[in-house]
Amino acid sequence: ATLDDVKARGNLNCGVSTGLTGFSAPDANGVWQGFDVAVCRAVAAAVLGDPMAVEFVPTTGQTRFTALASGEIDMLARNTTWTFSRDNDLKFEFVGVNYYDGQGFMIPKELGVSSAKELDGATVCIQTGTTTELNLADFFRVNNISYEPVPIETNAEAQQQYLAGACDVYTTDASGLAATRASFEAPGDHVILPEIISKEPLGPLVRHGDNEWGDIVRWTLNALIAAEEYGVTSANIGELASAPGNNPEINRLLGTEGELGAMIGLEADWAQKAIMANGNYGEIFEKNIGENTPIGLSRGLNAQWTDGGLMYSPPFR
Amino acid sequence: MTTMTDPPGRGFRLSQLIYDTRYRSMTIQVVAMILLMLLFSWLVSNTIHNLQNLGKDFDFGFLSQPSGYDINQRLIDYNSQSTHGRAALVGIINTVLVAFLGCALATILGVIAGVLRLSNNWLVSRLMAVYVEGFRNVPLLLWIVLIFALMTESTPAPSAFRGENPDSTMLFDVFAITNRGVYIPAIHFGTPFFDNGFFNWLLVLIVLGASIFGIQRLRHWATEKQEATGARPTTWYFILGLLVIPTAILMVLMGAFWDIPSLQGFNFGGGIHLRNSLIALWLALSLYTGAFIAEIVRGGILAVSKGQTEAAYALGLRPGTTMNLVILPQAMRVIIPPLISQFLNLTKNSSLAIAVGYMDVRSTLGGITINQTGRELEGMLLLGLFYLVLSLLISGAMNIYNASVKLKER
Amino acid sequence: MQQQATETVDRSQMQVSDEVAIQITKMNKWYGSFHVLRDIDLTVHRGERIVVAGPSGSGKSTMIRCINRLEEHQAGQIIVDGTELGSDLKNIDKIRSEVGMVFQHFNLFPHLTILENCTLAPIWVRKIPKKEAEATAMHFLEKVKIPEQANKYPGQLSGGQQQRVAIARSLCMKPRIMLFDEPTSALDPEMIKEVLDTMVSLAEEGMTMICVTHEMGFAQAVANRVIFMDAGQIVEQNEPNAFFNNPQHERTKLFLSQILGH
Amino acid sequence: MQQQATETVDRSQMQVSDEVAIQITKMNKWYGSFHVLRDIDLTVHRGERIVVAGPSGSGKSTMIRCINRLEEHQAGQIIVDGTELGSDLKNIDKIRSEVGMVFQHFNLFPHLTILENCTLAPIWVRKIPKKEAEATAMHFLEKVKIPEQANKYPGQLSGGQQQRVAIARSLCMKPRIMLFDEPTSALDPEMIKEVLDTMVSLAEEGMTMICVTHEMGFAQAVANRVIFMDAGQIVEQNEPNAFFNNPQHERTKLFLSQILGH
Amino acid sequence: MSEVHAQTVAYVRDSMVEQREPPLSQSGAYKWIHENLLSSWVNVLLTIVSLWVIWVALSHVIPWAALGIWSADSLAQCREIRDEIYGAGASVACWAVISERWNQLLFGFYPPELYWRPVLAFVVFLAAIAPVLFASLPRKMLWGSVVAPFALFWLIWGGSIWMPVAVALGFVLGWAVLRFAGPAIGALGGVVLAIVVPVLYWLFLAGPLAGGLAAALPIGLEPVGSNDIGGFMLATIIGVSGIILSLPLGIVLALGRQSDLFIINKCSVIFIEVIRGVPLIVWLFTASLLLNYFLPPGTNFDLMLRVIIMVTLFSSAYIAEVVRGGLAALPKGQYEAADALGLDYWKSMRLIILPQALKISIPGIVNTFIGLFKDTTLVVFIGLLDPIGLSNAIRASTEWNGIYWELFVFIGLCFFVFCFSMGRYSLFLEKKLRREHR
Ligand SMILES: Nc1ncnc2c1ncn2[C@@H]1O[C@H](COP(=O)(O)OP(=O)(O)OP(=O)(O)O)[C@@H](O)[C@H]1O
Ligand SMILES: Nc1ncnc2c1ncn2[C@@H]1O[C@H](COP(=O)(O)OP(=O)(O)OP(=O)(O)O)[C@@H](O)[C@H]1O
Ligand SMILES: [Mg+2]
Ligand SMILES: [Mg+2]
Repeated sequence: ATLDDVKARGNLNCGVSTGLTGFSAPDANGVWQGFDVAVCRAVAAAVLGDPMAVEFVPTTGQTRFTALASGEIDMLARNTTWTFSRDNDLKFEFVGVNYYDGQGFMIPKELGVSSAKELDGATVCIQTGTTTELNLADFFRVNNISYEPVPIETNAEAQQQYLAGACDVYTTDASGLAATRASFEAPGDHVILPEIISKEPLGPLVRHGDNEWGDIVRWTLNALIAAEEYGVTSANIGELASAPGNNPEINRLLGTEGELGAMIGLEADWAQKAIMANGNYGEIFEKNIGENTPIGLSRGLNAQWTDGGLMYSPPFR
Repeated sequence: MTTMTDPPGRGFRLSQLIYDTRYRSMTIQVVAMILLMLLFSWLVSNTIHNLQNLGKDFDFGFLSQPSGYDINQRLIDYNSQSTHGRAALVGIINTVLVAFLGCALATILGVIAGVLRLSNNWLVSRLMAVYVEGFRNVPLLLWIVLIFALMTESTPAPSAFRGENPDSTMLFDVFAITNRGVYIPAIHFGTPFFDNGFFNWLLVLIVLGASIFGIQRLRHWATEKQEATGARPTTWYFILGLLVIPTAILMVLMGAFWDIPSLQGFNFGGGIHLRNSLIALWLALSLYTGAFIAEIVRGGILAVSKGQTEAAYALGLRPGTTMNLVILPQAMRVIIPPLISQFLNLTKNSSLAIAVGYMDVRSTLGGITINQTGRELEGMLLLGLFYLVLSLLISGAMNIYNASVKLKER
Repeated sequence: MQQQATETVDRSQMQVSDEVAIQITKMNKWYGSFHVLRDIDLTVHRGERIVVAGPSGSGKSTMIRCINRLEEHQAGQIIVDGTELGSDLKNIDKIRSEVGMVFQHFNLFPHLTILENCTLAPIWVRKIPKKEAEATAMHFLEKVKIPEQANKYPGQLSGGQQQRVAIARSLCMKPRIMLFDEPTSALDPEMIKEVLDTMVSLAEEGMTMICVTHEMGFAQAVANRVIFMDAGQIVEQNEPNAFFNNPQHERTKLFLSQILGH
Repeated sequence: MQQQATETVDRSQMQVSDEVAIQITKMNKWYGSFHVLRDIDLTVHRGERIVVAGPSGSGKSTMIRCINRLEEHQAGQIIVDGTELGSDLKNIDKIRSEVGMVFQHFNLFPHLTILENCTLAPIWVRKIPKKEAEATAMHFLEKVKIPEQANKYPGQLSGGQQQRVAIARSLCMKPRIMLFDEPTSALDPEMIKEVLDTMVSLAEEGMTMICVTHEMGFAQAVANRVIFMDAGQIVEQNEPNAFFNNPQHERTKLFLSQILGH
Repeated sequence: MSEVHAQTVAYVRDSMVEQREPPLSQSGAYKWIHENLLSSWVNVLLTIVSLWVIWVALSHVIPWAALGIWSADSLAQCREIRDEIYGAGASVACWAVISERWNQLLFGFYPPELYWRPVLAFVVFLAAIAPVLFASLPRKMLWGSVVAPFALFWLIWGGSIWMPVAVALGFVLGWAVLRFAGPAIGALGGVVLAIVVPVLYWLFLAGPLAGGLAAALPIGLEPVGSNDIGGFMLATIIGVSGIILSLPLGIVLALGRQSDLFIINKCSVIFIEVIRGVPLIVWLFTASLLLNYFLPPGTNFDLMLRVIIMVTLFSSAYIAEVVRGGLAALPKGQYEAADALGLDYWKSMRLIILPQALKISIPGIVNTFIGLFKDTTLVVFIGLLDPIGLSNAIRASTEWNGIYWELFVFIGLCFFVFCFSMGRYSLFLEKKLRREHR
């Protein structure tokens, strides 16, 4: 089973994107950083007790599924949209959603476009190898307007093409648009159109058939989300863990009460370690892509359900 | 003839399988064959097993399912509701197109650079050396990306053509060079003979072909005249007339009119759009391969010994005539075989189209289709087969040519 | 050496006119800073047959290559048939089509048949109709005794045959002067004779010839002047008998003793 | 021709035994459909020195190459030293290591020193210890008078020296029969003598030799039989004096007149 | 008309003309310029055009590159500094990305404190390849070349020293079988046995042996995973191991293609043509997407290893053609002489033919290597972080998001320097070989 393999190996093989601003990228020291990376670290911390015991395997849009199917990686935490066919036809198991995204459009302000419906005849830069091009084709077909797709392999090229005016519009997931815009010299000259033409729930996935492992990854993600909900942060977790409080849910989450850890074959303090790795979901968000980072994404749909968002962890009991 | 080298009477011995030249080769081949078969069956059984484990099958049915994605550059009808098979076909045509254009331009560039590199102008020959070495020693992928970016950076966006006093204007009012590609006028027919546009163009092609045939006859006649009288009659205006007039008449009859590109909405509309991805890939492939061809051409010309030039000069032939009649025909024999293998390389390298988003067969069948359907095995197999067939066709042509120009020796 | 071949030459038939065919005055040439030809003075009259001899590297080839501008001279004057060789392209073309040249390594065009080799220049330079050019070519091929090879390619011929084709090719341009640069030195002994025979018959017809060669038998039999070069200059010249039997200059003596003692 | 070299040979020393070294019966060979060797019959006794002559293309080389199976014959029998040459690899190996061969173009191994050239086969085929092989090699190199070159590479030697090394290399395998295929025809005249001398001394020691050569002086002095081939068959054979002075067959006469008149 | 000797002026030179300097117009800068730049109007035109081209290129690139900013933490900071110094919007390079990330471009994520290992490995590699490339070095050094691959492997990936030693032992075993058992059972049998025994050893014995030794005597370096290897180091490793590993296979294929055994010949031809007929990128996708299908269920190894296997197969087809050229260039006499001395096929190949053929092939092999080295950039499409892949990853970091040309220029320059010098070397070698053959 995957869990045993990971334990025997002593590290987690986690597939990430070869580079997506805010989600996964190596820093100057070669340490991978980002929103997706944090999920991997949390799982590693939960399973092995060491958030650094992760071997990051960069994957492209083309190679990611094969890498997972062949067992080269234990889990894939790469902006991958959860779709019916990927779940069933490709035989994977999405364990949850760590970011609710949607495909949007970015366009220079000076073109004076305020709605995607006005894009008739526009040249659209898209990143290939994802669901993006399918959504785009559907959107324009349904609205019966024409467009000229310019497929681009990497974000860097797309950015360069867009800035040079080789395409009028750049479309990719809204988070990517925000990240791209943040890197412009004059971000204010570009607007992201209000239309979000697709649902892109991004989440980690594992192979079909190894449900124990799937559960571990699923509940690690849930633990991060729940921790935010309960106000467990990396700052107060030590305190909360050493002295069990009066919130039984927190106690169960942190392993001070109940046997949840044993049920998924981990130590009792697995969630505690997972949260300590990078903080809770909110902290991870703020640190990597939140409003105080250059990328500056607002929580939006990714806020806790209590705040009107969609982040909702099933109960720990 | 009978083999009598073995003494009769002694029967077959097992050791002969190894020590007798007649059986030995059989033994080795049979063993090799068996090993090979074993290897193959091992691979195949592994594949079957693995497919089973993954719950997949081996099925080309996906080719007839709708693809769901759009392709910007297509020479045949296609939309996102067409099948994956059709998408593959669009890709194949695009691959062939860029390979063909690339081979043509690379040859031209290579010949020019190769000849100029031998120029006695120091500056020019140095410059060509820089070109050749620069392109040969940097990965093609980098060049493709760089040229693509350079083209977008150095040409104006369509928006620059807009407004009262636009930053850019169209070349001769008919060509628009933008960072999305080059827009050139197209010809449309107002009173076409056939409803299907294809047949109209076919008709034009036929007439054009007939004109070219006429020109061939004319030139043949001129050659005969030259052989008879020594002087070659001036024929270029006949040739020009023959080339232009019949086609022009046909076009007028069909009510041909220019469709000149003009700014419409976000983009230029009308005319023919040569996309930047095509141009960049085309240029990069041509420049890169051209650098190799330049070396081949240079080598070919150098291989024709200096004595040949001198002999031609001594006979009073002018340098131009010498080049055409003496040097090039000989250099050709040296140049063509490696040239063809460069064509092969270019064709294979066109699979890097992915870097600029040119939708060749690697990007459609081998890219998006595989990605959307998860049919890696089938897709890669088809892709490999396509390239293999293309390569074999090209190298087959090379062998025929080689055989036909072989120098007669004693 | 092939003296037997040339013994039959009837020298009295070979006439020399007063007309000057080539006039070289104070010609100098450098390769870089190396002074290859130094103050060459030479007058060749129409009908003269001149043999140039000299040690290797003495500049013999360079000198005759200057005469049809395969090499450029840097100082002095070369007048061929009344036309001065300068940088004027027209003059160069004119002279080249009047001066035939035969090389050591034949330099036939391997991609053309023998006949095409011979008709190429007449057709393209002299603008002669093909039929006519072919007739001329066949005439000269017969003269060099290989008409039957006309449709073969050079690669299919022996060295001697190739050299004879090279001579025929030059003759097809109806040159008034022929230059030979060691025409026999790349040939096997049996083949030398056939080429020399051809050259002798040319001489008998009164062709003006300058011939760089080491075939002293040929020189004695055919030449009416032998020029000896060394270190880029003409050291001695004389009519053959005097030259061979009574050399004056030290270097000539040394050279002859080596060549003949061989 | 190098007759002076071979005049000193003392023919009485060269003994011919009754033992048969090579027995060729009705041997035939085709290249494709071209019949190169036709019904060759030849018996060579131990100690015999046979010279094979004949016009170019007559199949001389092919015949001796058949003897150590560099070419395969298609019909007939070749028995060398009692072993029949067939498709049995062991026999082929056995015969090859007993028959030495010297080629026209030496075919020394340019990447090995002279000594290594000589020790290679003894070490790898005969499995002789390296020391011993080197001693033998030096012995034979001394015999061919170039021991001082042992550590040079073939490229550094003259043609004659190279050919002598090639002979020494063959001898190091202690062959009982030596085949020579025009060993001197790629050499300059000065070098021919030194190689012939080596061969003569070999002959004096009683080596069985078959030698394709045009050196008639050598044939006259050393051979005890001359075989004349034409068009793939043995046309005439005789002892040298009779062969040269009194050829019987028309072709032989023609051939000898060409060769000797040369 | 006059008689033969009428004009013959007998002439003897009394004083020899001394060597003179050429006239001024014929030497020096004037002549050089005249001849090389202005000899005809076409030439003048060409000169002007060339000067214009050079001017256009340099006037854009030089200021951009030379004024570039070398120290900054991020693109934004770079832009601030630029605005300060040159005013807003000036076009200057931001080389800071190189000065901050050059080590990643060269070594990938290899731990910086261990950089000495790849560097040392590179030096060892140069030392090992030197005796192969430069014939003047003592032949004894070739033994070093034989051992080097194992040392290189150990240096780069680290881990226990006993693993490479155990693997190397397999080769020794094969050699020993060939040497000692070969004579007893015949050449062919020897060869077969020399292949079978080591393979069995590697399959069943090598692992436990290495494990045992490691337990008994733990010597080792800190292991570094393939995932940490990237940048030019990755390109070099793939290129070098591709070429070196493909040599044996390439030689076998070349021999196969020369063989007159029908099946073997045809198999080699088919293999070579199929490999060469399909683009490398397709093979790389095969390595990354399909190789797992072909191997027994559950086998799973490193993508880098898979790529090396694929690249090895790929380059073996090209090497085979190069070696075939070398084999064909050998005069037939060498084969015949070896036969005549009684050497069997394998011995004559090993001792006579291959040493010479390979020597002739070295320039071709070097050229193949250059091509392969350039082609390693394609691994970016399957997610390996080669220099180009790393440049994408660097751009994905928030600091450097948006930077473009500088990374490409740096990578291009590195490739150029490397490939150009290799190319010069192979040219030098070709010339030398041609000289030696004259
Ligand atoms: N292209 C060249 N560049 C420099 N030096 C040259 C060139 N061609 C010839 N030389 C030198 O000029 C000198 C004269 O050469 P030339 O070929 O005229 O001699 P030659 O008398 O014809 O000798 P040979 O009998 O060997 O043909 C020689 O020293 C030669 O090395
Ligand atoms: N490999 C081959 N394939 C076809 N024909 C061949 C081959 N080798 C030789 N021949 C032909 O076989 C005939 C005999 O050749 P061989 O070399 O034995 O002649 P030779 O008597 O040794 O001539 P030479 O004196 O020129 O060496 C010749 O006609 C030759 O063209
Ligand atoms: Mg000369
Ligand atoms: Mg022969």
